[in-house]
Parts: sequence; structure tokens; C-alpha cells
Amino acid sequence: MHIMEGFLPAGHALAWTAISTPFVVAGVRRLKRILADNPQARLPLAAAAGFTFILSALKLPSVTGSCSHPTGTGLGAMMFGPSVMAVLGAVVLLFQGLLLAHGGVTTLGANIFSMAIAGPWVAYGVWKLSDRLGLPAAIGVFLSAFLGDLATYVVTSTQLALAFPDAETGFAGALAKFASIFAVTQAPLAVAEGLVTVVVINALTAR
Amino acid sequence: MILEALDLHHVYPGGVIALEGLSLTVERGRRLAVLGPNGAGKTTLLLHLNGTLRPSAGEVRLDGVAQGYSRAELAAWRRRVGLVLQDPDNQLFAATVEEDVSFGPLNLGLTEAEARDRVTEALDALGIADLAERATHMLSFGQKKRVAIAGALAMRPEVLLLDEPVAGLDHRGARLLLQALERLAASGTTLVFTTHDVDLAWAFAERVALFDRGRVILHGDAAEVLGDRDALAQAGLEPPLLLELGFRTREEALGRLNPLPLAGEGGEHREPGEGKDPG
Amino acid sequence: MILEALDLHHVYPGGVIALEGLSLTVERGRRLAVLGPNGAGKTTLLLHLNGTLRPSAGEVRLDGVAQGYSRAELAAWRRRVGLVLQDPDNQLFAATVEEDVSFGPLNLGLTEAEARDRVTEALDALGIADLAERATHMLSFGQKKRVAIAGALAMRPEVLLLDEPVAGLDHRGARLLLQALERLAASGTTLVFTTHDVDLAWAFAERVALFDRGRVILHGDAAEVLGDRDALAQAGLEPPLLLELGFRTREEALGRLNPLPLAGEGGEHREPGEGKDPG
Amino acid sequence: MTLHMDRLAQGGPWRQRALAEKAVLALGLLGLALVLPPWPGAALVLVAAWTSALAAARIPWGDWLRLNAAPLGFVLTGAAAVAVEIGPDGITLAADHGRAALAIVLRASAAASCLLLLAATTPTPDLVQGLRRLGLPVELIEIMLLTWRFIFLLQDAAASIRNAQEARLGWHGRGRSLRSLGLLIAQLLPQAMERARRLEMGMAARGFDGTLRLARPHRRVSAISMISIISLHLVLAGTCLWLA
Repeated sequence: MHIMEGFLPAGHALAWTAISTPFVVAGVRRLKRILADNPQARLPLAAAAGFTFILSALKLPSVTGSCSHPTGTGLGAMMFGPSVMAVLGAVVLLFQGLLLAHGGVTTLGANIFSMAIAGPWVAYGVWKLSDRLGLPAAIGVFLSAFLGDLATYVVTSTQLALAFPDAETGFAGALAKFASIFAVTQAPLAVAEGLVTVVVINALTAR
Repeated sequence: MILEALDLHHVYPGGVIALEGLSLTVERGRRLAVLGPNGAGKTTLLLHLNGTLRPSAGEVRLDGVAQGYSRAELAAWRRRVGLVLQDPDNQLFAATVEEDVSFGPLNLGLTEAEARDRVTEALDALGIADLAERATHMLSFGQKKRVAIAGALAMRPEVLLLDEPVAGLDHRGARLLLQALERLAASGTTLVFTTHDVDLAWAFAERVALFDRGRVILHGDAAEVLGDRDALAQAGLEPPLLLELGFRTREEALGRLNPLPLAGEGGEHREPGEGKDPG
Repeated sequence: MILEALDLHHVYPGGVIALEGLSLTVERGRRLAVLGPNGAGKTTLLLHLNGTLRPSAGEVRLDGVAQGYSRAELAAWRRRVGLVLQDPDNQLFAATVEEDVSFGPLNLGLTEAEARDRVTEALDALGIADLAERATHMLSFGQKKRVAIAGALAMRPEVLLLDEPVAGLDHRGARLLLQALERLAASGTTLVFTTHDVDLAWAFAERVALFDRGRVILHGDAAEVLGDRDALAQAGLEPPLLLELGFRTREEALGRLNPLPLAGEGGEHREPGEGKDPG
Repeated sequence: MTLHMDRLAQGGPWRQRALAEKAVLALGLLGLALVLPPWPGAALVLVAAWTSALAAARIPWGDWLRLNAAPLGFVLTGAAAVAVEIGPDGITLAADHGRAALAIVLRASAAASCLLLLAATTPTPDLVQGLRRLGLPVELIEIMLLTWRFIFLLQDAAASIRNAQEARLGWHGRGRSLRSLGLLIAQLLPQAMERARRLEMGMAARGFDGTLRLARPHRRVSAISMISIISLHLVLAGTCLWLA
């Protein structure tokens, strides 16, 4: 769920950019190391980023009838690792803002935090944890993608609530408002994304 | 006539015109070639004929009935009109051949057992029963092409739409594929295929629709259309070489070959096509 | 002779044998067709001829010198031997035509200004100077093909390797491309191209290497190789139809067309190919 | 197949203009939309951006309206949340009668139209090259440029796979749609990696050693344009402060 251009006040936009920057810088460092060892890795990495972009342009059928798109954060974290996803996700988010009018540049930092950092790390953590707990692979994959998607939506709602606290009930009230309004579309999408990711991983491992 | 396109218009977002008042008739049980240069809009036409794309104006009729675009109508339509795209890599998406070919039948609501029968039937029809358990990504290009057709065939369509069916195949691969299509046609399936190859159209089609810039500019018997130099030139194509050399069918040319000695030696056999030459 | 392959062996991971004792000679300034069915290993051979793949046994010689695989040696090799892949989408990676074509020259260490001259020269040679500023993804398939060749040409290679150069092109696109290649050949570039199309080999190659299952089974003048029915049959191919019909060159067949009336009418003109027929 | 935004940028009359001019104009306006008070600041920016897009850059009306409508769904939903309050009496209109929500809608629409002005007049690879000049790591720039190419290759493949699935009734019903989408993605990922492998071969043949060297046409910045652009910013800011 992308926060659109101009939706966040300047101060918040700056703050989220500052928070996301170290993660992306760390990702770029890691990227540089990968490329120094293996210069040809540029192409698979770019293919991964292009793939993630296309995921977000695919329509995902949702229970509510509204069509949205998979975030790909869970799948990306499982396939490429969360630290690289911070960079690839940042690239994809920038391109989405420019090419699809989805997101924006001043809100890029906030969106990177929710979709390229929080989502992938949650998904990755859940995946590793379920593996350690010995859960069946399909359940682990589902939970990972489902919770990864859900995490981006919770973080986005939090970002909005921090920017627009309720006059009376403050941050908590605002969070309740945003979370419930967006839950209508986002919760079913998270379920759908979880299910689709299970199909993807099954099909990929069957090859 | 089984399938009809009536005055179809299609404009891609951004103003690129793909179809511009296209009309076309597909006769039941016939093999129709949609012939035209690259980029003329042939693929776009096929995507209209099974409802994948919706025209901005005009309509598609199946058995004389104008087709609608609701989910149920589309399902009924696609059950009767199958589509095979050009690149088989975009067409096969399951891990094994069997699994891939069963995709359509299972979506028709058939049971697993019924679907398995359909798979066997379709693979047999294409002469690839031995590939059933193979992994799709390990197949050769020619095998993938035939599996892709089997996938459409397993739904037992009345009409099969094929986009450039032999593109990229070598001589042997093309022949195997055309033989399989020949068998399908013989068993009553109506075939519509696109091609930019006049020689292929000449060798395989009964009817030809000549396509240029979003419109059918000539439609008729293969011999008639392919003999029309001016119409072909308008579409940037040349007449089939053998036709130009005086043969009326490919068989005639091939029939002449055996008795005909290679260049440099003498020969006495004459085929009808040449017999008309008084020299 | 400029390029030679000597007893090349190549086994893909997984045990698939692609080359099995292949030897081949490329003569300077000639047009050589590597002819064979799909999956025979033609592409693998091209990838060996510019050092992209390294044989498990055997060697490749350039001007009689066995080539090494160090970074510097590869760079020198590829400067002299250019490669154009079959699918231009596997070759074009930059956003605009100009940028893409400049990639090779800049890798040669040329300055931006020199590289820009090379780009202009290469685009001119292919007759696509007007595409310079176009976005790669907006090009038609035929345009992409020519841009891909320009990208290799801008490095001014002595030998140009082309994988299935006209595959997927329609009549007009193929003609444009072959004309451009003809000009290149005339200006001294040695051309090696793969194809499964005997008619193309017949129309365009001077020399033909017949390829089957990882080996060259016959190598010689085009007319000689393409006239050898048995060798062609072994590779699963058929002789060029026009050759079989008694024409020695495509021009001869085409030359016969104009004076020759269409089937059904009378005619009196006779071309040399037919003159040998005593009937 | 192409993306709508890209087609506008590639074909529009501003394609030949220097990147710096377009970037300073659009991002300058964007900055003003965020820092000036929404009324009248964002409103003035909105007028300036729309005038630039429609009159100067000659983006067709229909395209421009469609682009601007895209972010509205989010903006209106988000603003609706700001306009209401959850209190003891349930959901009520906020104490400011929705003034804050209106301000957000105004600011977001203005800011979005500034970004759209840039995106619809400048092909993305040009912007990426601009980022290189701003000092972003070259590795990142290269990945971005290559990503651009993959987007179009994979988009075509994805569309084609989807058409093939629809022809076999793959997208009829929710369950089948989910499964079809999963299979599509699973087919697309190996294709993407295979593409990468082949592209690498093609690039190696042209001497690729890990660095992307590309000749880019330099378009000269016109001093007059730059001065007028900055003057426009100053006039807007001045008018806003004077009105407010």
C-alpha cells in the first residue's frame, strides 16, 4: 500500500527518508560487494528488480471484489534475501512512482520503510522461524507472505496516524481509523498474497 | 460459417490502431490462414476471436450469435474456441506435460479421471503420448509447441486459433506439426492460423484472409488470394514462388520432383503445370 | 582462412552433448552458412567461435593462432569476431538505440566522440540512422534485429557471427536484413550465420557447413552441399526446392519469372536452367 | 507493449529538453507544494503544474486527467479518515469540519501533478542518468538502467502468459485466478533469470566486463529557460505569501 505523493507533510517525509536511508545504504554496500566479487550479477539482480516491478502491475483477485496487486515483499525476501530487497525494493518503488503514479518521491522514504524494509524483514523472520519450529513448508510460506503483506499495511497505517493524529484521541485514535479503513481492502489482499505465494513456491520447487 | 468478426475496431491505449474495421468469416471445418506482414495486427485479431480482447467497436459472432463479455459468456466462448500463442514458453506453466495439458480440462470442471482421459487423447492426437511425464522446461522447442497445442486441444474446442504455428521450427519440426494439424482438421476441428509466410499459407490453407494494417483486404480460396500479385504487394508480400513458377499446388511441384532429373541431366517427364507451357 | 575450429567438444552441465569433435574452417571474406536442424548445436558452435563458451576439448584458431581464454585474450578475440544472437531482446539492454550501439565501441576504450562516430557508421550501414534516438522497447522486431547487428558492427569486427539472422522476419524484413548483410560482405566482413532453412542457405551463402548432432558432416560450396540429398537427409533436411526443380541459383528462378507467364497462359521464354531440359 | 507514462514521455515535445530544466521546474514546484500553506500555495502550484503540462508540454487532456485520477483513490480514502473522528458517539465529522482533510487533498493533488509533469515529459532512464550526476553509486545506477529493460521484456511475457491462461479458462473464478496468478509468477521468475543469463552472453560478446559504458546525448541547458523557471517559482512563492 503506497502513500501517494504529497500526502505526508514535509517534516514527516524527511524523517522517514532519514530512517530508511541507512537500510538502503547498507543494502547498496552489500550490493557493491556482490558486484565486486561477481560483476555479472548485475543482470540477475536487475532481472529480480524488473520481476518485482511486474508483480506489482499484476492484478490480484481479492475477496472484496476490488482488484489490487501483490506486493511481492514476501516472495522477494524468500528469493533474494531481505537486505538486497531493501535496494531492489527502493528501485522498484521509485519506478512505480514515476511510471505508474503509484507512490511518489517525497513519500519514497516512508514507502521504502514499509514495503522494502519492514515487509521483507517480517516475511523473512516468519519464514525462518516457521522453519525452525518445523511447520510444514506451505504453512511457513503462507504465513511469511501473509504477515509480510500485513506488516506493510500496519506500518503504513502507523505512518499516517503519526502524520495526522486525531484531535481528541491522538495517535491511537488515528491509528484505529486508518487501520480499519484500509483493512477493508488490505486484509483480504494479504490472504490472497499468502495463497498465491504458496502456489508460486510449490510450482518453482516442482520444476 | 462458425465464427465471424464484424467491423472490429481496436485501439491500444496510447492511440496505436491495431484493427480498423476488420471483418472476417471462418467457415466450419476449413483451414483458414490469416496472412500478413509482421505488425499488421494478426495476433490482436486472434485475441479478439476468443474474447481475450474486447473491440472498441464491432462484434464477434459464434454460430451467428453475437458474443458477450460477461464471465459466463466468456467461459462458454473459450470452451468452443481454443487459442495457441506463438511462444510456447508463455503457454506452458505447469511442471510436467501431463499437468500442463490437464489445466484446461480441470478448469472445465471435469474430474481428475476425465481430465486424464482428455490429456491422453490430446497427446495422442499430436503424437506425443511419450512426453506425458516429462518436465515442461526440458522439452525441445518443437515439443513445447506441440504440448501447447495439446493444452488447447484437451478442451475439445470446435475452432482452434494458432498464432504463427510453425515459426522457429525446422523442416522436420514443421512437418510433424503440420501433420498433426492435418489430422485435427480431418477430425473436424476448424483451424485458423496466422502467418507471414506465403509458402506456408499456400501449402496448408484452404482459405486465406489477407491482412494489412488492421483490415482484411482480400479473403477467398487460397489459390485465388495467393495469385493476386497486387493485393499481396499491397500487404508487402510476394506470391508463393512455386505458384509463380506455374505449379497450382505444392503437391504438383513435389510430384514433379521424383521423375525430374537434377539440373544438368536430361528429363522427359512433364507435369500438368508445365504441360501448359507450349515451348 | 581466418577462423578455425579444431575438434571441438562441448558437454553442457547435466551431460547433454552439444559438440562432438566439431571441426570447421571459415574463409576470409566469404559467407558461410552453418546449416542444420534445431537442437543440432549450431548456437553452441557460434558461442565457441567468439570465446563465450570454452570447449572441453579442442581449440579455436584465429589467423592460425590458437586462442586463449584470459580476460585480455578474450577481449582481443571479441574485438575481431562479433556475435549477434537470434533473439534481439537477448542482446539489446540499453534504453535507446544510440546508447546500446555505443556499448561495444566504449568497451574498446574509444572516447565518447569516437564511439558516437562508430554508432553513426554502424546505423548507416544497416540503413537505420533514423532510429538513433528511439527507445529500444518501442522498436519493431525487424528494427531490433538490425539494431542488434549494428551493435556488433560498431566494433568493426573482421568476422560477424549471426544466429538465425532472418528467423521470425517477414518477407520484407528478411529482404532488408539480407541486403544490409550483402553490403557488409561486399565491404569485406566475413559472415558466418546459422540457419535451419535450406532455401536461405541456398540464396545467401557461398559456402555451407552441414551440421548434425554436434559435428560438421559436410562442408563445401553451397551448390555442392545443398545438392547432396543423402547428406541433407542425414541431417533431417530436404534439398532446396528450387534447386530440385532444376534452377542453379535463386536468381535464375526469379529471372525466369518475369518473362514466364502465369500458369494457364502460353509462354515461350526459356531460361538456361530449363534449356537443359530436352523435352 | 509499453507503459502509458513512458509513451507520453517518449513521444512528447519536451523529450528533447534538457533534463535539468524539467527537473528544476517540476521538483521546484513540488517543493513549493509541500512547504507553502495549502491555501493558496498548493492551489497556485496546481494551476502552474497543470498549465505547464497542458499548454507548454502539450500533454493531451485525456491522458493528463487519467494520470491525475490514478492517485485519487488513496488520497480520498486517506483524507476521509482525517475528516472523521472516532469518539464516544461513534464516528463523527472532525471538529474542524474537514478543513484539514481538504488541505491534504489540495496539497497531495498539487504535489502529485508536479511529479506527473516530470514523469510524463521525461523518460525514466534520463532521470536515472540525472541521479548518476547527483552522485548516486554507479552500481545502483547500472542496476536501475538494466531493470528498466527487464520491465518491458517481462511485461510482455506476463501479458502473454495471462492470455494463454485465460484461453484455457484459468481466470474464471477466484480460486482458479489465485492459482493461475501463482503459476504465472512461477513461470515468470525463471524466465527472468534465463533472460538475464542470455543478455549477459550478448553483452559479453561486446566486451562487457562488468561496467556499463554508454554514450548519452547531452542536451544543453538554456539559461533563459532556467531563469524563467526559477522566476516562476519565486513569483509563486511571493504571491502565496502576499495573499496569505
